[in-house]
Amino acid sequence: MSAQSPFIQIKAVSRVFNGCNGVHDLSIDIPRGSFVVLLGPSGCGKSTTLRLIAGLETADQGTIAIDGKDVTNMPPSRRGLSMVFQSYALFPHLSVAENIIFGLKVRKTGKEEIRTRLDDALSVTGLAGYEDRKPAELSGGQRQRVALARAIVAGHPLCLMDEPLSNLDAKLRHSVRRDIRELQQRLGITVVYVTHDQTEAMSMADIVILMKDGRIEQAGNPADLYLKPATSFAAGFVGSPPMALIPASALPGDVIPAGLDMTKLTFGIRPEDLVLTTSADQSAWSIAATVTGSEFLGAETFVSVAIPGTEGATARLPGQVHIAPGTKVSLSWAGAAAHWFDGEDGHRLEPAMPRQTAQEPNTSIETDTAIPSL
Amino acid sequence: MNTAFASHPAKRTLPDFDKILDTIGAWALAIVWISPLLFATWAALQPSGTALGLDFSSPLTIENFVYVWNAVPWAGYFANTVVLVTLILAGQLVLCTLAGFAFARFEFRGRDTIFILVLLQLFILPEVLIVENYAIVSKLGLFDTALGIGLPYMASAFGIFLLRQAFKSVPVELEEAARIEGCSWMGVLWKVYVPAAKPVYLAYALVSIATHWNNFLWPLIVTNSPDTRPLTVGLSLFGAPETGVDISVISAATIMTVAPLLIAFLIFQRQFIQAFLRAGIR
Amino acid sequence: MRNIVTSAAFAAGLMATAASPAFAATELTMYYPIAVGGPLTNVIDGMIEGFEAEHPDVKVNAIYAGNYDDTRLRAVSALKSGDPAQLSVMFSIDVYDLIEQDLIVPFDDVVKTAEDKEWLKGFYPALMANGEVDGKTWGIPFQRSTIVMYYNKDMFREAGLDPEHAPATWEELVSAGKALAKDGKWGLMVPSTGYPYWMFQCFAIQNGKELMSKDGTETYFDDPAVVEALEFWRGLATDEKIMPEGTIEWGTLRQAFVQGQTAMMWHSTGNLSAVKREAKFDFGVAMLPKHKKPGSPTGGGNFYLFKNSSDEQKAASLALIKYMTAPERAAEWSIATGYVGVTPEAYETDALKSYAAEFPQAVVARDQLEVAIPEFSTYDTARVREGLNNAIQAALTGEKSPKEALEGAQAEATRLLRAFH
Amino acid sequence: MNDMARLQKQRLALYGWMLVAPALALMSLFAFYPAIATLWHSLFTRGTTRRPSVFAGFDNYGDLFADPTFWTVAWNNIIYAGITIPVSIIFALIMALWANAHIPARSFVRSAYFTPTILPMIAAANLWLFFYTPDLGVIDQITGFFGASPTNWLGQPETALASVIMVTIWKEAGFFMIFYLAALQTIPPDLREAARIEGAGRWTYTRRVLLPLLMPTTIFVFVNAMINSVKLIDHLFILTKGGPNNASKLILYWIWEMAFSYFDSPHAAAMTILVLLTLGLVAVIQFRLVEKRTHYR
Repeated sequence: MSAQSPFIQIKAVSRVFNGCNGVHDLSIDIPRGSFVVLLGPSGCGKSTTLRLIAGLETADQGTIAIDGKDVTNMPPSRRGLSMVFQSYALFPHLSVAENIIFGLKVRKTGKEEIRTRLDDALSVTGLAGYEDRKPAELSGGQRQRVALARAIVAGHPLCLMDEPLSNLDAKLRHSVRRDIRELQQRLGITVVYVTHDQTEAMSMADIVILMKDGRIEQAGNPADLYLKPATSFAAGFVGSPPMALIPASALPGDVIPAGLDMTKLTFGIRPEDLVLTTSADQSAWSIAATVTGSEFLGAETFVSVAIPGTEGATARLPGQVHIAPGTKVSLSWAGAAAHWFDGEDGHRLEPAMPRQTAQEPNTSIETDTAIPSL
Repeated sequence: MNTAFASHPAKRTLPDFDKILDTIGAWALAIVWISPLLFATWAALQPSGTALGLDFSSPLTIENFVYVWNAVPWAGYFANTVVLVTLILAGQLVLCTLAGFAFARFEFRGRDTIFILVLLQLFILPEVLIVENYAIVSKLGLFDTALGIGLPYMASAFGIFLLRQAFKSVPVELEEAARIEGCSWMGVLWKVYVPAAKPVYLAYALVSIATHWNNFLWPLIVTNSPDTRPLTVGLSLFGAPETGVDISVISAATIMTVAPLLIAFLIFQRQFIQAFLRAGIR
Repeated sequence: MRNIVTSAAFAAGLMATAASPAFAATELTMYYPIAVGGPLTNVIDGMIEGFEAEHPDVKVNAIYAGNYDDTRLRAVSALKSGDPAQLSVMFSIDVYDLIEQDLIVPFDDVVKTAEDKEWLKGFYPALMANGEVDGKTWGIPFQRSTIVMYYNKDMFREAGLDPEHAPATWEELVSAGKALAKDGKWGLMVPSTGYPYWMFQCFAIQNGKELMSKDGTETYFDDPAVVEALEFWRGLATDEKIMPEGTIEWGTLRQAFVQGQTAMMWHSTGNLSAVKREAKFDFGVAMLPKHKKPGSPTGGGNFYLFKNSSDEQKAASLALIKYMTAPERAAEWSIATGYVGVTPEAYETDALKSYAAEFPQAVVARDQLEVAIPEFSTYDTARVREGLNNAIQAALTGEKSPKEALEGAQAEATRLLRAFH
Repeated sequence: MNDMARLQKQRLALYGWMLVAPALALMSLFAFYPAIATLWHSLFTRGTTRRPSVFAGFDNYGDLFADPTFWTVAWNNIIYAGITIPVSIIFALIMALWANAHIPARSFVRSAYFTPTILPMIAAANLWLFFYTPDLGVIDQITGFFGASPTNWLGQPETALASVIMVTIWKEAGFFMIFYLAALQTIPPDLREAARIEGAGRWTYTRRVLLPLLMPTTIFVFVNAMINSVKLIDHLFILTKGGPNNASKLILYWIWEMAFSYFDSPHAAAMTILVLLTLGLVAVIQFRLVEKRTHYR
């Protein structure tokens, strides 16, 4: 197998259910050993894509190949993969051990081998000692690990995960995220992972495939998605708080790069790239805004502002910042930080020459003294 | 499988043999199961004395229906049956709700013992206690009344059991929320538990109606007058095995008896089944 | 409804104990079964209306109570819970049990006038036989039948037999049966579920032996003539092949006959009206064939008077029974059902005369009464009967030999009846 | 404080009793009291005009055990239960799986399965009586079409009980199907998919996952079916009257005969008590089992 040939190759696959929630003409290549996250809002087709790979759905059109083998019409059991369900899909009447070795028993694996593999899986997932419990007697995190153990016990090179963390609390989610990533790397398996949580995607993935309405919006490594969102949708979906998207019509004309049609243009700016100043000194490079609230998170403060004619924006400021709601501020940014999107189809526009800003704005708000509390 | 399976479009590459087999099997069994009724319908439309010939060329007739209709005051019997079934159901719903609620949500001494007693009642066959029950109904002065027919069936162990299970599966948080809002116990029952168990009620109602619509012997024994007797008594007039039965007439009478129920079931079939499905009776 | 009934009855009782001379309005509750398929409640209701018109001081609640078994259950339930019921139509053969259970009173206690005594003598003696125990009359015949042979004249013609001459002896029966049994059709069917003992009585009496003593305390199941009778019955299927093997279903036999599956059937006269309505061919009705002698048992329901009713009620009940067995009603009932008119006078009515003229089959049962015997009935009758039924069925289905089966039934009957000698 | 809590508890107990009371009263009136009365009656001889009823202790029970019919009837009922219960449960399960599958005209299929349930038993028996008619009946016409010779279904000891069993199964399976259908809906589709991924075929999934998960339903249905196997005798009155030669006689029919045909209520009462004891015992065991098996939910 050559290094270039993808481990999973989805070619022009479509699957439509009564006109909704399907996928359309989807093509994805997934390299061996990678951790791929299918990301998107609910109904975007990410789960369908996963189920198509699993064989729980059959494609209407197109082909799917795993490890060079056309599996388009193969039942799930012959595709050599395992799966972790959102609900974990543990068999409530079986013990932890029985759940884990369910598939091995179905495939009539030898007793000895089952024992060894079970012990492995138990120790890898830290479940040793829980073998005889029923799922109902486990905590959510433990159940999640049983599902994980069941997925890895067979030693399949591919593991599909459908929002496996969504039923865990925030703290646990964070640690399990790391565990899964570690496990994947240790076992050298390929993971296709579905989530709607962009933090999960960004923190775990080698490749993020962002989907919308059954189509791929953008695929790439997390940094690409963050730094160069291909569409305004990707820009808004990835990153928290999300990138502010402001119709160019609300901007002072000077900031519009040459060659772009300001009547159908969207301007995007990440919260950390926004600069707030309290002075009334509106320049040609800044926008007037009103503070509507602020959230203090310890290391940083999110300040949300209202901009007339837009949905508003959030600025990420370091440290603790007090700004009373209602305070008039002006917003500015470094020219290179600006993202530009087509106002109609949302795709990214790269201005040939970003217009030169007059000067790098002074970081005029740096400490909590800069703006007097009102 | 989920709904995805229901609606797959034309371009499936492989025929689904399982599904074809399922369909054939399901249909074959359905036809076998319904065929006695289909045959009865056919027999009812045949002149007496030829029905068993299965001669499909013979002309159909409604004479049996006319004969049966004129022989018995069906309208009155129908009304009696509706009253009876409604009364029994109403009684069952009230009594079983209260008792089921108590068993599901109250702690009291002797509860488990009583519950076992209730389950035991499932096994006490009213059919053999007819003489005793007759005496009781008679002593209560309820002889020849709809209440007299219905009373022995109202404390239904089956109903209590079903509702207890249903109430037990209602999250306690709902009840607590209602009580914080100031609901009394009855208010909690009425506003939280009863709505939550609605599918169970529907399912139970279907079973109860079907059972009591078709009950014969007990109503016959504890009634005297055409003012109280149900449809099945009318039916029994045509099925007198002492001299033999006319298949066409008995079929017509049978269809006449079950038709209202059958039509209701066919119309509300989806709702009924859905009710059962949502009831999640286990 | 019931409260009115009760209070009225109560009032009547009060007045009776107060020795009121006035003949107060009397309430009667009567149960009756419908034993023949069809809506005959209308006929009964009509009779009751006629009676009430003639006796305005009596109010009758005539209650349809299902089949014979349901009616017995109904009556027993009512009487045991102290509910008032004054009379009922029940199986004629329940008489010993009803006496044993102390539920009924003999008519001799109620019949006071010479005219009434004369009335008692007006019935066909064969029909009275079942109701007479220990020299008293406990039951008055109402819906009574004998067993007759129905035959399909068309099939007789096809087989080259004389359609006007039904087999009159066992030998003729067998030879006719052989001529008729072909093309998947049978020559003869004698039902053997429901009332096997009843049909068996035919064979036994024709072979010269009754099954029980007149006082209902002895049975003769193991008599050689009786065993021979059962062997003959079984032989119709196994040796002569004119009848299907195994038991033959009582309830569906009529349908089999009217659809031409069998050329002859033995069945109750109570079926006559139904056969007449359903048969699409020319059929005849004949007396059963004889062997050593002719004969058939009677069957059906009698009127009984319950205990625990006032003298007025008993008198009113008697009046009602007299009304319902009067020639006109007996004729009407006979025409409606096929049952035998219970008195000779019934056959003198215009209605029955003209009916018999156009439908001569209707008088066959009556003619057969000459040679009829009482239906099988003993003390503990249902149990004894059940033993006999099982023996007959065991023999017919080949589980046991007729001799073995009947000996077993006899032993059981002897054991059960020992207490009543 | 402590008093308040106790008071509260007592009040709840009182409420509980009040809620149960109406149902309990009716049950006592129409089930428990008659059952106890029956027990009492079973200890006396049959009273007739010649011999008044006297206390007999357990003689009536002894008579029953000595009666060969008792053993025939008990054995018949065991066969009847032993066949109707598992077969109707299996049919019900198959029906439920099909009625739950996505097949064309599913509504029709569901209705067809369920319809026999709403027919009066008496009417159903009358119809079946004609199906069983030798030669002429629908069953013989169909088997005759395939060259089989006519069978006297109800008229021979070998087939009579089986024929009765058929009717019961036909009547019951659709009813039990409903419960399975409801239970199937509560099983998350995930489980089936997980099993598929693990390579479990239809049969393995059914056997290793579905059946264990449906166990509580099966127990519930089983109890019902068991009660019915004693209770459902209406059709006997029409179909065979227990014949030929007791070949299809069931316990309750026999009790009925004793009580209302033989006028022998003491023996009927004794038999009733035996049935109640047996059923009650099984009920208690079953109930324990149900509680245990449903723990994981």
